Amino acid sequence: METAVFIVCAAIVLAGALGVVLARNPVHAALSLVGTLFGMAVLFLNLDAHFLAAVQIIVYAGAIVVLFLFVIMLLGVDRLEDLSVEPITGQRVLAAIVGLGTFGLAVAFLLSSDIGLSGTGPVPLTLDITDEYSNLRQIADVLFTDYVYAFEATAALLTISVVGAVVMSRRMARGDDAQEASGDD
Amino acid sequence: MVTASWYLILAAGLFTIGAVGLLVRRNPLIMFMCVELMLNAVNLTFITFGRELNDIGGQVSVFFVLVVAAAEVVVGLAIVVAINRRRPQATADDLSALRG
Amino acid sequence: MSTLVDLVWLIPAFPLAGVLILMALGRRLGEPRAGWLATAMMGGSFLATLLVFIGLVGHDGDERETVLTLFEWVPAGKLAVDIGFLADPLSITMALFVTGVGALIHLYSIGYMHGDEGFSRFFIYLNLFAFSMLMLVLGDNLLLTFLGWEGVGACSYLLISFWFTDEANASAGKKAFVTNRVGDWGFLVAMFLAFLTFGSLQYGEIFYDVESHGMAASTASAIVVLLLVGAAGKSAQFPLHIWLPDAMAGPTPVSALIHAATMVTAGVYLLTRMSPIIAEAHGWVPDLIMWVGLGTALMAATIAVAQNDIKKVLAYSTVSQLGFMFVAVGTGAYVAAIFHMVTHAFFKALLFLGAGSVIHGMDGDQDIRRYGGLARLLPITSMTFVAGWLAIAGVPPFSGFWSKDEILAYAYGENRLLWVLLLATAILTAFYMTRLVLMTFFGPPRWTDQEVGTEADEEAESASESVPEQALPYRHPHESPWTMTAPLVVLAGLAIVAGVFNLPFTSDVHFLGNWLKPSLFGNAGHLPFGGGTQWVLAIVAIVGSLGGVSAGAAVYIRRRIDPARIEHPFLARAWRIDELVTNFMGGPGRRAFERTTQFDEQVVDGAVNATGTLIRRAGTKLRVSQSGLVRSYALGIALGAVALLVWFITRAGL
Amino acid sequence: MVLPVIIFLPLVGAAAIALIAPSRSTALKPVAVATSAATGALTLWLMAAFDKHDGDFQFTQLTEWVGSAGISWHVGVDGISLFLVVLTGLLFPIAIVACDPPHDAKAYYIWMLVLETGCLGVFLALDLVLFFLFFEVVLIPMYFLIGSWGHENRKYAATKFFLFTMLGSALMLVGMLVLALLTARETGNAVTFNLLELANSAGELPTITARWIFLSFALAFAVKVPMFPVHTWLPDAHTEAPTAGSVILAGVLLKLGTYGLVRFGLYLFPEASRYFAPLLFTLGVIGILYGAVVATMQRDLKRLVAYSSVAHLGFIVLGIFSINTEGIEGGLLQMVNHGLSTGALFLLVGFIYERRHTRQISEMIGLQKAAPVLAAVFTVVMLSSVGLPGLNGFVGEFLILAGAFVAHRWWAVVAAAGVILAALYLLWAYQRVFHGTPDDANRSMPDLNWQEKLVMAPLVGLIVFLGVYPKPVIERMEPAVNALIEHMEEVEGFESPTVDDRPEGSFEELRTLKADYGDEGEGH
Amino acid sequence: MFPVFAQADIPDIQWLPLVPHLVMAGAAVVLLTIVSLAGSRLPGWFASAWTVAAGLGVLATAIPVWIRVEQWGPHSVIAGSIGVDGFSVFIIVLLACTVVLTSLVADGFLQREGLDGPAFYVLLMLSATGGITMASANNLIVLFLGLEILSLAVYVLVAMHLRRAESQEAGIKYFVLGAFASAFLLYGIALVYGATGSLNLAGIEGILQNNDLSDNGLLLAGMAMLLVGFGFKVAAVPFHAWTPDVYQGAPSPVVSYMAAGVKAAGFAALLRVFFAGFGGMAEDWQPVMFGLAIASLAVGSMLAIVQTDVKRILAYSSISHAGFILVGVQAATHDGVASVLFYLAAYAAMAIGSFAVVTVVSGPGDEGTGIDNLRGLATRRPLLAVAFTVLLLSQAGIPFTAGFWAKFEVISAAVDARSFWLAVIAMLAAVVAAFLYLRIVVAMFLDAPDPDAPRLRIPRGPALAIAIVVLFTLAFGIYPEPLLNLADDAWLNLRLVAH
Repeated sequence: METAVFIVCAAIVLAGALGVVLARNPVHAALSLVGTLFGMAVLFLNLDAHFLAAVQIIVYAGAIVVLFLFVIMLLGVDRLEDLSVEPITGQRVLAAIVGLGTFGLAVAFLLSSDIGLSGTGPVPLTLDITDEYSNLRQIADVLFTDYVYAFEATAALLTISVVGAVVMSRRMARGDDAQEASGDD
Repeated sequence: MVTASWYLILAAGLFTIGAVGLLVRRNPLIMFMCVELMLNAVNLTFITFGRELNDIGGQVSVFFVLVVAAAEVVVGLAIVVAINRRRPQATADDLSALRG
Repeated sequence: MSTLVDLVWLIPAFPLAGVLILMALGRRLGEPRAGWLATAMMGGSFLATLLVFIGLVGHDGDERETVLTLFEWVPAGKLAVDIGFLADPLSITMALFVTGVGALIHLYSIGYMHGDEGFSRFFIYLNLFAFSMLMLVLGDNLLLTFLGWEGVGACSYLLISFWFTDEANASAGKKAFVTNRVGDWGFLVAMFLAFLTFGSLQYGEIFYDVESHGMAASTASAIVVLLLVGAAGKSAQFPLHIWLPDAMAGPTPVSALIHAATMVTAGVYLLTRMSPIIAEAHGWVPDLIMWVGLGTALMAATIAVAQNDIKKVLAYSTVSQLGFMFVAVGTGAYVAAIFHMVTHAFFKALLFLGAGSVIHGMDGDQDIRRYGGLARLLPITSMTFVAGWLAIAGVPPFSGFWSKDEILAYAYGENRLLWVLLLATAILTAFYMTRLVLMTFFGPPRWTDQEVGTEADEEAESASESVPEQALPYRHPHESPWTMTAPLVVLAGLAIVAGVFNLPFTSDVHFLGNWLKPSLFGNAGHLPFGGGTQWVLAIVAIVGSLGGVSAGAAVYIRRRIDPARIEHPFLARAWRIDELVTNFMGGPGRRAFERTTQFDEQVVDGAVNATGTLIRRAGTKLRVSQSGLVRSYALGIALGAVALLVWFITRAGL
Repeated sequence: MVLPVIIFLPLVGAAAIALIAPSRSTALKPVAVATSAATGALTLWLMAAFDKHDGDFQFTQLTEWVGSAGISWHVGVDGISLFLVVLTGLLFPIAIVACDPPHDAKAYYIWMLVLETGCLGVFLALDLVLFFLFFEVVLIPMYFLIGSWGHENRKYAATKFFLFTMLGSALMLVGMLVLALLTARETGNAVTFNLLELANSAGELPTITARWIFLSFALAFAVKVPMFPVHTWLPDAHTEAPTAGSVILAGVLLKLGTYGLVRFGLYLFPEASRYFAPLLFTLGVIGILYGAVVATMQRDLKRLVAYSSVAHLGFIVLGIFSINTEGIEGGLLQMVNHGLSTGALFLLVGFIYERRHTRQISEMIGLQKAAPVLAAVFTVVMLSSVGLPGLNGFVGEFLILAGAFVAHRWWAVVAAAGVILAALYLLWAYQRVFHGTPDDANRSMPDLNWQEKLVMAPLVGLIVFLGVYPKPVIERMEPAVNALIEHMEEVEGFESPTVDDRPEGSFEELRTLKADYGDEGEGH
Repeated sequence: MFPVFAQADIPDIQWLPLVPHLVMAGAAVVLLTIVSLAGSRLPGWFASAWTVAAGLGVLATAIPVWIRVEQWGPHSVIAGSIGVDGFSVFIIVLLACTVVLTSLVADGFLQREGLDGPAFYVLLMLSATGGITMASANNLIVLFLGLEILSLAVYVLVAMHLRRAESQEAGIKYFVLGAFASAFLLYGIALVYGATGSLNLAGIEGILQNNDLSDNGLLLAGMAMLLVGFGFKVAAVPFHAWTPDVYQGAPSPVVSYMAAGVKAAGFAALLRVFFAGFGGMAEDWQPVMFGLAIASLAVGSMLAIVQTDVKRILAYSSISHAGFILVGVQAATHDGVASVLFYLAAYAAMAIGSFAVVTVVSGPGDEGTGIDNLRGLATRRPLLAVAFTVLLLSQAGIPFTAGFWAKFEVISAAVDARSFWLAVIAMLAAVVAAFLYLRIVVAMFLDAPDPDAPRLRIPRGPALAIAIVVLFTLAFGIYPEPLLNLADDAWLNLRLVAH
């Protein structure tokens, strides 16, 4: 059962990813990204990360991708990107090398070594996943105790993004139009 | 039975696709999406390890990654919007005034 | 110890004082007082020398070396050199004629340099020269001698290029200095070797060391040969003789004092001084000295035959006579060498001063082809000149005969061939001196003058073939002032009688020989034959010189042979040696220098600048990578990541 | 203590000048002259107070400075550095008096005085890092002096000078660190850059390491000296520098290199300096001949003098690496001599330049007619530079060659030929510039004025004095030099090449001796 | 059972060590609030002054923390996620100073460029907070968050000069590459987590001490990925390419913060992870640092000498400086880290000062950053020229400047670690780099000013900042002892971070 789910979802995930990379129209890319995210969410369920599966859907599909689409619409970036030509010489060849390199090496590393050094001695794990409590509660516990600093730090992160968005979207008071005009051509 | 390796390899593949995508696409938005792909791959890795280690830390990390991803996207899109106000339809390659 | 000898420091002190005073207020003194001051200083120096001489004579025969140390000069490590004077027969003999002749020439110069704007400067140089020469002679160690050695060189440089506005004089001076430096190189290395061998440069210590411990013949030979290089440079021996003829560019008193009487004899002095080392050297070393001397003597004599510049003739004869002295040194006849040095100093100085007087009278013209018949007009000059001529020609009883005869005798004792050649040289000497005298003072004048215009003209026709220019130059010869003639007379007197210093008849009248004995440490050679042979040799020599004289008369008065056949251009051009050297220096030598300079600019410095440009180039190349395209930057990062992964996978041992 | 005062007095003067208001610009030069002169006076006092029998460091001052890195403020003077200090104290006032800057006088004097502080610091420092700091910081004032007040091509020359010398010292810094850290590791003591302590533990390091370190030092100093083939910054720097700059550059800065070779090369690396002596010897000899040959062909008078420096410094290197008393003392003496005579030469060339506005030999002729006094002074200086006995140049040269001959015979024989070439290029130059009949351009050239005579007087005086009576200098050097050699011998256990002792003798003893023999050879 | 569990993991929070963090972050938020409430009624200098105050506040609060560290020794708070030790305090102080000086530099600039408003200062302080977090993070996720906070704010700061196309171009480039690089970093964290099962640096170190993971692929791959991320932040070749473009495009004050603060934070994180975490595996990563160092030195110096824009020149020189710092890192010793800290402090001073000068000289529109704009500065503004010269010489490592001691310490660390050739190469690179500083000096002193150059206004803020850094440079150039000891102590504690 798990195997089947994995295979299907893996297929979806990869298909979506390839869609993002290959779609000439940004809108399509965004939609195939959604596909990937869904597949990912299911895989999370597969791995008993129920809470995160939900968050994945809400935050990613619900917020991020929508944001993408908004921006696409806002800017009217519907011009199709011509993927048949690559202006930078050698970019794709090297990119391919990078791809093969990264993937190949990563796989090599992954398969070469066992996770969490089982057998190489005790690992001081303080946060065992127990079956007594829900996944949500366990995360909550950790989040508000050991990771409370990180949790608070996210506040700074979000503040920055808000301020940043404001700063960047502010229209310059004077002489801006001229700037734009010059910028356009 | 699916071993952890499968998930990890899948994640690696996803990460690679994201990286390559960022290298080959010119549209900034799609480049961001590729970054999102890479982050997702990392998330998958985290959760897989978390399960293998029977450690909740992996999942918690993913939670934070999600937040970071969201914040990043906001800032990134804000910059793109600002640029497009000046130069609509600008691709990544168009922005090469600074060089040398 | 007699206090008189301790006055030796006075001898150089006088001229030095002269230099300082003249430098301070020479301009203010002006002419002629500056000249008189300088002359007075030389006179004082001469008197001091006499006092020391008397003091020495007072000493017992074997205790005639006294060293007076003033102060430490270079006390460094094992090397300890003092400013100290060695008063011994040899040095005092030298000092005597240096100061004596020097004083006379100073006196002469007052008249000769009359009206020259550099009058006081001239006497500064002259006094400075005298000082250096005396340091050379009186120094009690090689280094001090070298100080004088270089000092006289510098002074001769300054004096040759005294009339510096003329490029020729300037380069003549430079040539003299540089050529001398070549010799000095030998002297330097010889000193290093001596220092290495004896740990000292003081004559006393060196000789004591040699005497007590002896020394390796090879080392001795090396030292002597190197000293010979130095001596050849200073005494104008082949092949370093080329500077002396050019040195005649200087004022004539300079030629007389420096390039005839004193400085050029320094080489002979040095070798004589180092006789103990020569004694230790291999047998071939003295022979080398001997043959160098002979070769030089013969060559210079042949050249002198064909010269037309009165001073050039005398210059080459000087070279030739120095060759005689070297032969003497080579044959171990140190006494003869010094003897000839003294006599030569007298008559050669006389000849030069006479020539100067002639030139003075002929308004600076030096070409004997435009002389002639001057005897009547320059009586004193001509009379004294004749005395000098007979002396150098070796006609008894003039001084030259005695000294030259002694050298010939030793040559005979050494090697027959040597003797023959040397005799030939003597004959040649008589010949070309005769030529000089006849063409200058006798025969028809080859110049015109108001008073003697007509006769001069027609006689001119007869003589015109020996004159390149058809138009006869206008001259009105006149005798020189007394300041110039007086020294001539004195010198003439000396040139005539100087022979008595060292008569060969018995060892008692062999004054100079006995006098010098202590300074030679028994290294003086001895004639391997008795008085009889000596008489024969003497007669042969006399006949030879008279033959030479008469031959000269035959050619230049009766015109039995066309002089042009004798005065061969090859000889006139001094065997082309000078040209060879000049061509080499101007040709390959200069090119090599230029090559080196180019090498410095293009290769050495080029490499430096090349490195700079190379780095710049690399930078410009690298700039391309900075394309401004964000995706290629990302690619760089990704490739970097791959590279890192590869590294770490090697670490993982996969 | 007096040494810090000597070192920092010029700096104080510089500060004072910096504070002078632009309105009172006339006060600039007096202040500069006063400070440098006061410093000079102090150095003279130092020489007077110096104990000439003591081969050890005197007036030493040692206080911790950067303790954590083992760096201390450690200054002191011995016979080796004494006269370089005096030379510095002497040349700076002369250079400052001699020439006025055409513009920006304030900055000019500030830089000159900073430069003096730097030079004095180098000679007096007894801590490697302290030495390095001064050694390096000297570059900056010199850079600005050349760059701001130099001639046409000054930017190039200044930059070349800066980078070239910095390259050398960059590696030396690594060398110093390696030396200090590895020595500390070998001995187990704390890290220290104190020269004396390092010297005491010299020989602790592995031979190969020591040799590498020595090379890094030697390179830095070789560039500064400069030795063939790293000399090419010198002609440019000299030619472009203002007169005072050239004087200081030739008189003092070049000595930093040779001084370093003695103080750090020989003292810290006895074995290595002996091992590499042939190399440096050869380079020295090449420098002597090469510099002379290239000098002969120069068309620019200043360039000619610059190349003559290459030749002279070659002699000094030769002396230093003969590693015996005569050679080293000759080298040290020659440092002073070269400072005097070449400094004087540059001054004279500068005077000529001020009058004729050219350095091209071809454009000058017959100057002796126009300016006899200038010509006379030039002659004396030139002869001293040629190495005429009786003038200072000779004594040093002779000692060097004698020492070198004792150590490595054939090199010395070749090097001695350098004296011929020296005569050649200088006399030829003199002939072309001063002899001959002057043309219109040169006929009207004014002679030295009283100020210039005043400046030249002490130089000429010293040139003569040191030629006739160098003993005061030599006897103060000797103990230090002997100490150095003993140090090398005991560390390295080698015999300094020197002449073996011979019996003292004199004519009297000779006479008695011959009396014993009974005068044979006097037969017949 | 449940209550037991509940109270089991409530960590006891010792607040004192966190005060600096809170002050910095809080100041930012409060400033934001005040300005949004009070609006335009506030004087122009308010935000700047506020930031300065905040920075000084952080400095003040850092002192008790330091004392506490001296007393208790290094320890960690909040369940070991925050390390409290000399190292972190050192970096915190450094960042605080950077913030103060940057806001001084920015004063006047913002008005000149019409960028007034609190945004700049808010982002500056938040970014600094991120840096502080990175420096003291003892947990990889916390460290990652800190890095993101730092970066996000800087992305905005770089792009915020909306009138300059270059500014936004720089922003987008920095953002894309930054996100890319941090994705790698994150992947690295994940892999390390997988290998060791722990995100806590102290824990990781413990595990590495107890177990032999020397050939664990996950761990090694993780280290590789982490290095990519950090290499990007500190601008080490080959992850440097963004630096020149971003430095040139970004507003000059921002650049001074980036060069000083961001680089420092990046190196802080690098040291944290690789010493506190992977100290045991030094022989694995040392060679990598070696390579990165050489590449950065070579590329940085060689590209710098062919530039004509001062900001670009300084950007490339910052790359070669990164190479120098990596030389110290490579030593992987006590002295190494100390030298790095010293270098960071010295470099911060030079960089802020240099870019402050550029800020002043560049003129309206932040356009005049060409080297020609400096021609004859010595005659136009002597003091400014002299100050800039001091800073440049310090960058070149000339004696009696802090820069010399920085190089001295780094090289001596390398020598002590017996990597002689690296030391030699580094010094050679320094000589090459010296050429470009000379070029600027030549322009300022030896070139004539163009007559129609406008008269330079030097606002109070930048003037003050420049004065401070120049004094710092000279003071510690002449007597570096205190700073050296500080750096020394800072390292001593790092290694002993309690679990």
